[in-house]
Amino acid sequence: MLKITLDNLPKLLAALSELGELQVPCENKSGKVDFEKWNAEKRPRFDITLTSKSAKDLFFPQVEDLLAFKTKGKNLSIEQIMPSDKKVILMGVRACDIKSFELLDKVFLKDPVDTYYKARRENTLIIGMACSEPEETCFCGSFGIDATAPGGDVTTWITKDALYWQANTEAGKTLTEKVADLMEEAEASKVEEQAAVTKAVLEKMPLANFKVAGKIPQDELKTFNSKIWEEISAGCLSCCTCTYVCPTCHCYDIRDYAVSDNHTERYRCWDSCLASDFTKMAHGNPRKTKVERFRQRYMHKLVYFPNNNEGDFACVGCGRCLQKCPVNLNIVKVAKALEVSEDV
Amino acid sequence: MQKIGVFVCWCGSNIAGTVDVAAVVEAVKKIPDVAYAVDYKYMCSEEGQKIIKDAVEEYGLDRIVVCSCSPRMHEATFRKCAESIGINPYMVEIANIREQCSWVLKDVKVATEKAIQLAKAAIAKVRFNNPLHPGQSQVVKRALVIGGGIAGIQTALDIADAGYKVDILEKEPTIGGKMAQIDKTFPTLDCSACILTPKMVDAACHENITIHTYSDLEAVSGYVGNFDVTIRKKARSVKADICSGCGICTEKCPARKTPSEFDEGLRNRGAIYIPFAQAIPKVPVIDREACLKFKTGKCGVCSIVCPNGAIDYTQEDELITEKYGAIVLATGFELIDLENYGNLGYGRSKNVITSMQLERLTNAAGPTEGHLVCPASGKEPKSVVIVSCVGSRDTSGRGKTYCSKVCCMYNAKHAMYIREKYPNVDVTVFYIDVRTPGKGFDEFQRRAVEEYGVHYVRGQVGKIMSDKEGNLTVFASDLNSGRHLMLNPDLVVLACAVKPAKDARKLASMLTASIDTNDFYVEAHPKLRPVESPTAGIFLSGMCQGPKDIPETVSQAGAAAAKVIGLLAKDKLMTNPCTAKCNEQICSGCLTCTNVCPYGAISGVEKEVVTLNGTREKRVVAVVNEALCQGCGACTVACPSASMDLQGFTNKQILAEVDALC
Amino acid sequence: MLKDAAKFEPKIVAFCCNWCSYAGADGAGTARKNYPANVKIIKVPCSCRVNPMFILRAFQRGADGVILCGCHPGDCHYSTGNYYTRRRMALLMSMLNFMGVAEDRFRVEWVSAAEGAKFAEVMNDFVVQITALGENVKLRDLRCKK
Amino acid sequence: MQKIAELMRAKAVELLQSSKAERVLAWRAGEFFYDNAPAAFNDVDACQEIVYNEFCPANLAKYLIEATKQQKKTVVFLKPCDTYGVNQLLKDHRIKREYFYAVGTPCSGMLDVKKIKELGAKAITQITCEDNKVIVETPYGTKEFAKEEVLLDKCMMCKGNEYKIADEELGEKLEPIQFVGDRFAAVKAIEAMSAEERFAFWQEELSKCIRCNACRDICPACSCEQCIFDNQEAPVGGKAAADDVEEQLFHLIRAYHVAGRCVGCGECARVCPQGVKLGLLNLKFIKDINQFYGAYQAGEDATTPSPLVSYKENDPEAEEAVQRRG
Repeated sequence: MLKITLDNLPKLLAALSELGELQVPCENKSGKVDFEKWNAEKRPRFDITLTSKSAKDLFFPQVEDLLAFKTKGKNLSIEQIMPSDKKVILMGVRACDIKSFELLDKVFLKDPVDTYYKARRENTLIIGMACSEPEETCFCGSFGIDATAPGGDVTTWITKDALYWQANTEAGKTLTEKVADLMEEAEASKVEEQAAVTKAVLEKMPLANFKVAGKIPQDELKTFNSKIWEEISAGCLSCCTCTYVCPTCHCYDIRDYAVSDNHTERYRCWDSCLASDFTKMAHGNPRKTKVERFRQRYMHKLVYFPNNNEGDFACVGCGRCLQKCPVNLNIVKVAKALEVSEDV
Repeated sequence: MQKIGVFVCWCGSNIAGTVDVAAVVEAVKKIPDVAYAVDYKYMCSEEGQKIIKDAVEEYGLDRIVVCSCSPRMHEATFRKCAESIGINPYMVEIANIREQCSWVLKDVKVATEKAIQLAKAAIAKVRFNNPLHPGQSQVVKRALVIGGGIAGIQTALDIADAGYKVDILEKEPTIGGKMAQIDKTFPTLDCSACILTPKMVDAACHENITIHTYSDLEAVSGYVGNFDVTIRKKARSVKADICSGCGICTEKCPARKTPSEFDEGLRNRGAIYIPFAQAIPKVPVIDREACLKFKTGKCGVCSIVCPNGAIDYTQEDELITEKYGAIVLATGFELIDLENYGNLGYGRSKNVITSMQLERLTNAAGPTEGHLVCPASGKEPKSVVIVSCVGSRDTSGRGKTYCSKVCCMYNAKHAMYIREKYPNVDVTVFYIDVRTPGKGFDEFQRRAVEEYGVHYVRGQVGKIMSDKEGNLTVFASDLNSGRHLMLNPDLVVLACAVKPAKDARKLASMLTASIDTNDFYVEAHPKLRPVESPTAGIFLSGMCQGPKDIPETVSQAGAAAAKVIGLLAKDKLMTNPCTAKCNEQICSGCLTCTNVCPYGAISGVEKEVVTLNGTREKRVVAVVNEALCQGCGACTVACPSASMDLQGFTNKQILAEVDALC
Repeated sequence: MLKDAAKFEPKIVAFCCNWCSYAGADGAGTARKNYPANVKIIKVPCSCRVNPMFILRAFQRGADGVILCGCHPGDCHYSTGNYYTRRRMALLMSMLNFMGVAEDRFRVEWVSAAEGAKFAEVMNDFVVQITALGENVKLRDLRCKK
Repeated sequence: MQKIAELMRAKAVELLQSSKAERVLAWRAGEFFYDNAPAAFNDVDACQEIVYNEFCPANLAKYLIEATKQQKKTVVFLKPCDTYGVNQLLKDHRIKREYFYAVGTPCSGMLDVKKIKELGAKAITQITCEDNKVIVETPYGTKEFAKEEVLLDKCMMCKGNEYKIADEELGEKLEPIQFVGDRFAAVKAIEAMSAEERFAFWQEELSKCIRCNACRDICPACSCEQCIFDNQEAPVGGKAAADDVEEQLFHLIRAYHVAGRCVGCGECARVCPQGVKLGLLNLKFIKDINQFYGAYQAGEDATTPSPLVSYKENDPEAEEAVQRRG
């Protein structure tokens, strides 16, 4: 394990940014912290547990051009628009978000492979960061995630005075070699100490005992027909906030944009199963009502996804939806309702 | 796949002189969906139209773009042409490459480029055109004439003679208007009343004419062929059906402090009065603001003296509603206020009068029984000064910039009949120009100078002063000699400018008729449609459209009548199909649109609609009455959900044009 | 790919109401009152048909200036249309200003059917103004420049 | 506030039992003290779950659209500021008066958990409010804030304690938040910037937008059957901000669409997950409308037409109006 004092951290960041595009949580002008390309003027905010948006944006951006078709006379040409092949170093990712990459991989890297996602994913090196000050909305533990051991190509811990660094993968080791000069050897004891404190805090959190696995009936039809949906969805506004801040939601729509008479671009953009025009086809929308759409989102996260992915729920307990829902509806409420509901 | 034909017109050299029409044709041929493009010398000609028709047959065109002059010119022509070959007329778009291109640009390259762009925009729009079908509406065979002066009377008589019902609406207690006040008319000097009153009687007796005097227009809705009008018949306080018109009440009325409107304030009238002897109807009216009974509760003399018991103090305004197919505006004129012309002494000296007051002073039925006297002294004047263009042709901002047109002639008339009756009275006319175009007009004015010895001085009157004794001093300049003049006439007559009636603006907004900056009603076309308002079904007669003399007024009145007759002769009218249309599937029924519709054409109707989810639901949605909608599009922008769209100018069509031009 | 300022030819869209301003434009043509080819007219029945979104779309698609012409207030063929237009556009213009975009690139003018000369004058003036402002980049969808 | 919650439960039960209504719209407790959610209560038993405290900012008015569609007479608890939204929905004919029974619910200002967190309270386990003190418990210790520090922004622009529509009022009115200062101060600050600064400000703000549409979906003036942004036929962009311009246009059009109908409740800004200062756009329109066309408060009543569907003959011209702004 290596360490670097926080005073010298900018030097490490500078060195890393030489090796690739360094993305770290930064505060923008209006006070939101999100992953941004680092430069010497930007102050990283590793003290913030959760970025406003999840880290999935790096691999699955809100909007992404796919291809362009151009006509010249009667000839049509199609060009694929691939993401740039620049190396990205994504630093300061929490355990929950790192777990989300694993879940997204199951979607995008399965056959048929999403080449755009794959390109971005392969070009990115992940430096995880352990949590030390969890929020009351955190419930990654419910999914067996250890907030103090996030993984990634490299894992880091931040204490009062230093950043601790541990390479996990080959790529992580290669990276470490290039910046090791800036750091010194360190004992793991400080890190272990911190982890114990963090775990103790997590235990005091309201959601410490909230569990999903084994609690929610995985019988698709039964859960689907549960009586809870009508009532619990009543408050939902059908906005897409939860979807867009969720690190595991991955639906998108594909649209065309006419740049000019003979030039059209095809792009994809985030979409949400809560939107009334989601998967709308010529005959209309397959899920006509808010209840059906609301049910779809949670059935997918809590039932369909685990049933198709070795029991992995499509939730990592980051708590963003708990923080952001305009009307305080969230996956915890739904899961709890399903659990207590007698008819499932 | 659409098949668009593009037809580029040369308009002789009008377009082809500046636009390379062949290049336009070549450029549009490359655009997808353009199946055929050609240019021709005169597309609007029979031969040109044949080219279009042949191309439609040969290439199976379903949409037509004509690059030519303004659609205001020939859109109708090309629509008809399309219709004749079985294409819906609304599948035609015009690219205006003459007025907007060849006529405003000089460089051929630049003009050609712009022409191509305009053609592209028209092609982009026509792709989204849909066949539209005009609806039909019934025509109510009744006309309303607003204003009962000579213009209104003549219009009504002509319409009535053609066999159609016509109502005259007059705000004063009698019809007759300004012409009834005039003594004699130029250039023949025949008695105004002698030629007017028979017409008034004709109108009153005509079986097809109904006269509503002392009445106002309360509300108008509807559209050409189908106007719904509410008329407020103000309370006369006299039962018209019982009153014999004997006039005893008007003589006995003790409240005599109100200046007579008809006599231009030169004498007072009673609170109950008949404006003049030949008034129609000859039924008095109580001016409630002047009447002691109404003001104090005490009096009631008229009621006592009335032999028929016709006085009714409790009478109330009556609202009557009627349907009309056409409305004629004949609201006439009034004289401008002279408050901005304090330098001319009007209002300060009684001996400074307006021309209309002079008409009353010389009229045998007037306050002086036709004796010309100075109002202040009651004595015959020894010299009179007439000042032209008071408030006319005035660019200083005090008056009107236009020429009132009738003053030069009536000044000559006034001067002439003063000199005729009182040869010893000296008459001087100050003028800027003497304008006498008209049959026999110039001869008339020359007679004033040559036979009657009227002094015409080209020059302006700067100031008119009045001393304690009421003696007037006129300060003027003689432009021909360059001298300053100082005259001491006994009487000064101001030929003041005319202006449209006070309520012209209010009426215009009620009727959605256009008015110009001077409040004169605007005609649909200054040359080709001079008696029609741009608003269908509204026609113009007389001074309300612009200054004119009696012969012109009468001929315009006849012309307006002819147009009305033409309209009423139709059983049905085709309505404009470019109306608003509501997509009921997404209409939320907020009815914001109803607030901005000037025609009340939109209403909320509860009906079963198919929702976006394909389910059925009963809810209120906006429904457009196509017969009422005039297609302005105000609702389309007010609509928050874009469920309201305007046919012929849909969001898609306009945006296609935007995209094509950007 | 900013063009040379001297050669910059702005794209200008003019929305003209059918009854007054379009006729005014015809009047300019009839009287041979020249105005630059940059101005392209879109005919609408009334200025009140112009949705603020049309104006934004024009800017988005690359217009450097947008001008909306209607009958003088009080003279609207539909009697009240341009009164609504005036409010709508005042708020739009103010908001464009507030967002730091395009206020000067958008103008509302009342041109009557009789004012052919004024139409040409207004357009000449507007072209000068927009040319001086240069290319619209703030509200232009950058993809349109590809 | 606890007392009010009791009154609410009792009132809900009373109204359901007297068959004056079929269901009740109120708030239900969440996982934490601060995450109460709007909820429908269909029977007397369920009504016992009704909660009310300083964390019930959501306006229940918009749920009345559904009640109207279902023709179910619904009891709705409305804070004074919520009543403006109800009037606006009535004006827009989206709800019908016969389908709801409005109970005025006193409010002394709602608190912002985001502000509490921004002030350094992490891992909140309990929040208690005493008079003007807000006490926050965390594993790291107890924190105390003054109420003014942690009030929701929208409550800083409190419109007072009058109910603009109510069938009855619950208990005594509470003292409204006395807001001193100018509600347009932030708008004016932007107006005072140079055009370039304004542009930069909005670029920065709007680039944060993720187009979740929460601002639209919470808005009592946004109640269309189908929003233009969801309408492929409408002249606006699609669901995603495909680039900066579309973000600008989305926010401009959203604010424009509610101009004259926006009651100024501030919910759009409150619910933005990205903290975009989009409420300033709405406030700008309100300020302009007041200045150009005379003071107007949407939702004050259910009948006065909006300034954008009315006019005066002597309204200022667009250019004139913009210049007059300063």
